[in-house]
Amino acid sequence: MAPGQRVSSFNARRVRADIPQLTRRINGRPITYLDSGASSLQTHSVIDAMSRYYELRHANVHRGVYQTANEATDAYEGSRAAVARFINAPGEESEVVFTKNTTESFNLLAKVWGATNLGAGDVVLITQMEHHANIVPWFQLREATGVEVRFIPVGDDYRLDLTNLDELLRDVKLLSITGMSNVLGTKNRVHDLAAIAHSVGALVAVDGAQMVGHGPVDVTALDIDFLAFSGHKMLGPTGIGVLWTRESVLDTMGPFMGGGGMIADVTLDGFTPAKGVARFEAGTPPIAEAVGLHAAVRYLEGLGMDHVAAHERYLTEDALRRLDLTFDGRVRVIGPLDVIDRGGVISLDVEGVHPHDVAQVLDQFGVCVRPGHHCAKPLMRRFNLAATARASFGPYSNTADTTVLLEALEHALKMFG
Amino acid sequence: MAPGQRVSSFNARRVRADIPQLTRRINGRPITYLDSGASSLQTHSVIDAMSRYYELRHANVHRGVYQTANEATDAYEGSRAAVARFINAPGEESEVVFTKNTTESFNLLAKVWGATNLGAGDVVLITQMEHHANIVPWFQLREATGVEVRFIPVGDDYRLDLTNLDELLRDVKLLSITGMSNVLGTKNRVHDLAAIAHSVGALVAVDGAQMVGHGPVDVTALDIDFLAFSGHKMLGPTGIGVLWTRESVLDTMGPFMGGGGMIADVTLDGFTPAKGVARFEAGTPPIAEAVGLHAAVRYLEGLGMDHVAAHERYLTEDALRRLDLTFDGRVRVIGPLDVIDRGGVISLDVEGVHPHDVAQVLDQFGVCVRPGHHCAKPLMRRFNLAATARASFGPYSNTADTTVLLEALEHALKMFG
Amino acid sequence: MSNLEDLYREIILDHYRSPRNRGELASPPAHRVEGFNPLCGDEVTVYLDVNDGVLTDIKLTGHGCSISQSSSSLMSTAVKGKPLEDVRATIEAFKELMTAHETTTDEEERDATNLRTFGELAALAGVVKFPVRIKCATLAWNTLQQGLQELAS
Amino acid sequence: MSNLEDLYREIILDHYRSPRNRGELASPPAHRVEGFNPLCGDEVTVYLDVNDGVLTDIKLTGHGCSISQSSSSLMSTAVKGKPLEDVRATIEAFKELMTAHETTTDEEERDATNLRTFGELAALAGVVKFPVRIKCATLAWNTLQQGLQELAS
Ligand SMILES: Cc1ncc(COP(=O)(O)O)c(C=O)c1O
Ligand SMILES: Cc1ncc(COP(=O)(O)O)c(C=O)c1O
Repeated sequence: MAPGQRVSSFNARRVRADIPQLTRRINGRPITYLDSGASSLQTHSVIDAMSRYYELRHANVHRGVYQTANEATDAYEGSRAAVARFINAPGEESEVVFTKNTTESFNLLAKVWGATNLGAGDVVLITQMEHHANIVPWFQLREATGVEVRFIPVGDDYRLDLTNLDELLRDVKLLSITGMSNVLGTKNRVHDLAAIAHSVGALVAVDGAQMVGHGPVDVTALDIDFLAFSGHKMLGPTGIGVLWTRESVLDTMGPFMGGGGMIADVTLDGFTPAKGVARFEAGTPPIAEAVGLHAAVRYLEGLGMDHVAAHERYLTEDALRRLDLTFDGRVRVIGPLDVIDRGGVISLDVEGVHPHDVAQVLDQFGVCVRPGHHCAKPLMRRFNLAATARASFGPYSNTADTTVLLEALEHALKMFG
Repeated sequence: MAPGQRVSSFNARRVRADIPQLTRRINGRPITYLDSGASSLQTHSVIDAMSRYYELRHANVHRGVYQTANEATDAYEGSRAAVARFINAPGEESEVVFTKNTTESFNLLAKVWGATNLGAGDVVLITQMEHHANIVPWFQLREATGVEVRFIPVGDDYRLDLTNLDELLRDVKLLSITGMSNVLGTKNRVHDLAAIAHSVGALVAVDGAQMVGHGPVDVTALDIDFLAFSGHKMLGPTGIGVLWTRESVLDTMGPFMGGGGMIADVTLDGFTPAKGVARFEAGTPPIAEAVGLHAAVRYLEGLGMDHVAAHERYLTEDALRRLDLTFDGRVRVIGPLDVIDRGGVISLDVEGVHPHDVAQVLDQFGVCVRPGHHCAKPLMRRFNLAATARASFGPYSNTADTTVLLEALEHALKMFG
Repeated sequence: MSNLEDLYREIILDHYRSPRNRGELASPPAHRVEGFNPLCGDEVTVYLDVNDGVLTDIKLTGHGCSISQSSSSLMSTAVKGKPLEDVRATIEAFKELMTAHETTTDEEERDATNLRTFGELAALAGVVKFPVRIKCATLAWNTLQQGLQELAS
Repeated sequence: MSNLEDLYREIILDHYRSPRNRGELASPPAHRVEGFNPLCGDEVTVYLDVNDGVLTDIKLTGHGCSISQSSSSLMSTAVKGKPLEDVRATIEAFKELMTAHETTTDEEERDATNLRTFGELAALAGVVKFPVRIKCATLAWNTLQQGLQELAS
């Protein structure tokens, strides 16, 4: 293929032009945004969809009769349907609950499904590479019900150590694992693990925060039971998240928060919860946020999720190779070094330079990376690290981002060397 | 004063020009938005603040070192400080918890403060005019802990019937009342009731959803302990709400949802919650929404909340008078007929026309009113109503809105007469 | 106001003001079934007398908007005295009418077709243009359908 | 890169690379106090020997970024051997330095003043321009302050 020839409908340069923040300059340099793992940037189409919503058709949803109330309701429910299609939910929109973020999705799962279905003697099996969002709610449930929280260990190869899986699975009622580690970049084999968990009668929940928006996610093909993710990590807005659940499971779940919209009836004596997803959406929902999320889904579908995945895989492979070539071990990658079952999150340990200092020096080059424990303290302890400096890619990232990253890292090494 | 002379910095025409949705036409007529009780419209400044945030400085908050992460954090925390000033929180920003809406605020109150402090033998005293957001969480708490939920009745004058208040207050640990009914427009005497509740050792929570944004609200002067309200009812965006609590109370409260941001530490064995408001804000918070809410607060402060209150009082008085003059009893107001302790929410019972049909006919005139039970079913039952058609004002409303409302109501009466 | 008159046709207003077959039947022997729309609070109770595969009598009570009330009234006149098979077919056809999204562009032609198939019931065809009101129009029909299912099992 | 050099002055990097007074003191008799920054994971442990109102010895362990580590090292050299009154005054002055938001516009003049007051410690003055790093710079100081309070009570 001739250089510059387009291989697919995916054109990184065009994607960059769709992201207003990428025109920003930081400390005299163009921004090099490498913090998509924490939150992605938004496209013009996402931002404009929300503005137009507020400018033209904002109204509270449900029960309205007038035109803008209908339009707002259609927009909100239309987003739910689009999200359902995007993840190929078998029961379509009746399986998509809007929350405020991945964290709320896991709390809903633990505090409603967990509180009803799990008790002393039951086990929730998670992994040592989970984000706090998929740890703390289970610890809270343990306090309330005595359920056991068990961890699948992580090996020195930065992957799940499945040696004792059979034993670990004893009494497990729920396997709850991340699709991809937000520290290591490790992707877990969700489909295979789900099949094993199902074979012992456990349900399977997946933390999709780092999956959805970075590649195709098909809950039917994965054959899982719950999927949690956030709008703001997939080009969408803050303030909205998703909990997808099989309709057959959802129908057995009691209410979560109490209030308007989630009831069928309220008297002085008690209340009857509503049917369907409404039962979990008390109060005025994130309407404009759903509109923004719909625009993000539409944009990602336009790119093609296969193309996004291929693009990020290419960037990751390129970055891992150049980090190795350039620094010859002085910059250590905390995560797998190959791109099999690995995504575009690259945690760095820079010789002699604390991650905070790395991030500070990089900021001077306009490079945005995140230092810290990345809300995965058990994993950090596992590798004896207080923090890493993490660079992570989105659909709009390119190899020039990596070039600036390398230049800035060299400066950091020189400065502290 | 000469006609057209400005009495204050408040100029209704100028406010209207700041609201893009008011330029919209519905069914060939300019929109007549009378559903601010359900959700308010947004100003250009609010919409633009969020767009600019996404275009220029979106990043995840906290723990970031690079410039946009700092800017996003400053924007988020700056909003918290602005909200604290707006309601005159004695402990400033350390008392303002961002939630997703009023409903979540009440759930936090019930499921955290309530679950720790209330048990069998204790009483939560609410009123018969509460929104489901201030009823259902207490019913849920009753199921969990056996607390008693007691109602202050509503009299035929559409006001709280305080005849037996002393008796009702027996064993009360929390008085939780709405500042203003979203159905009747009745404003409760929060300060006086709070003083009485405090005198028997109870804390006081106030549903500010219909107060904040319609007039001055000063939690220090009111001498209350909790205040809940929503951004989307005060010119702000969807997806954000507030729970204000006294610092001395907040410090005694355990965590709510578990996840990132709300912890001090997490190990394989357990977690230590963070200190301060962070403890209640698990996961990525509504950042852009906080930016929008800040812009709304700034806008309202620019108008002057005294002026907003006076303006809405004037509109309400005018509407009540003209409804009476025009329809001579064929359109009944479900709520107080005077404007003492009464806000700009007017529920209508139109002779021979069901509220849904009222709303449908009004839609043809571009008039947006809400039919239904308004998430206050116990109150509706009290007055033997399945639904009302509710018109409600915001700072941008004017007497011309009422004129169109009357014209459309006449048409409805004729059509069904 | 052409839209509005599409919804509130004269026949609908007439059935709303003077509902047919309003009232109760002693149950038993009649079968009684309740329908409820939690979103808007509309309620309908249907009483059915079925003998030898024929819906010999039907009565309705309830409250709600003009669309839900006139639709129950229109329904009662359409199904009363009919063999159950016909009743079921009418229910299906009506629900179809309530989901048909503008397939024919020629409104007059469609109106004529509807009138042939549905008689007075065709007056409700305008409801499809007001999607939020469809659940009002179908409430009584779903309730009747449920009643027939209960009787069959 | 002027900004960055404002933060990472040569003295800071030097104290980061070769921290002074690093290590432990037997406790007791020394007083031991721990400081922790939950946001970034920086940790510091301060050991204090106080005799007759004088901070006769101080040692530190811990880990964290260059700012928190060099600040502890610089602190130790500034307070070691000083009467507690002077130590407390230095703590106050340093915390003041860390909150002073550009009052003097003349940077050179300010730098000169700082140098007179703070000696080597003045190297940390640049941190105020990086608000998120202030908590790194003050961690050891807050820990020392807490230790002195514990000793006093
Ligand atoms: C008095 C009152 N309380 C609570 C609420 C609930 O607010 P939200 O839906 O934003 O949670 C509303 C709004 O519907 C209200 O009017
Ligand atoms: C793997 C993973 N899970 C959960 C979360 C939590 O997402 P949110 O903060 O949107 O709730 C994140 C993001 O920080 C994540 O990376």
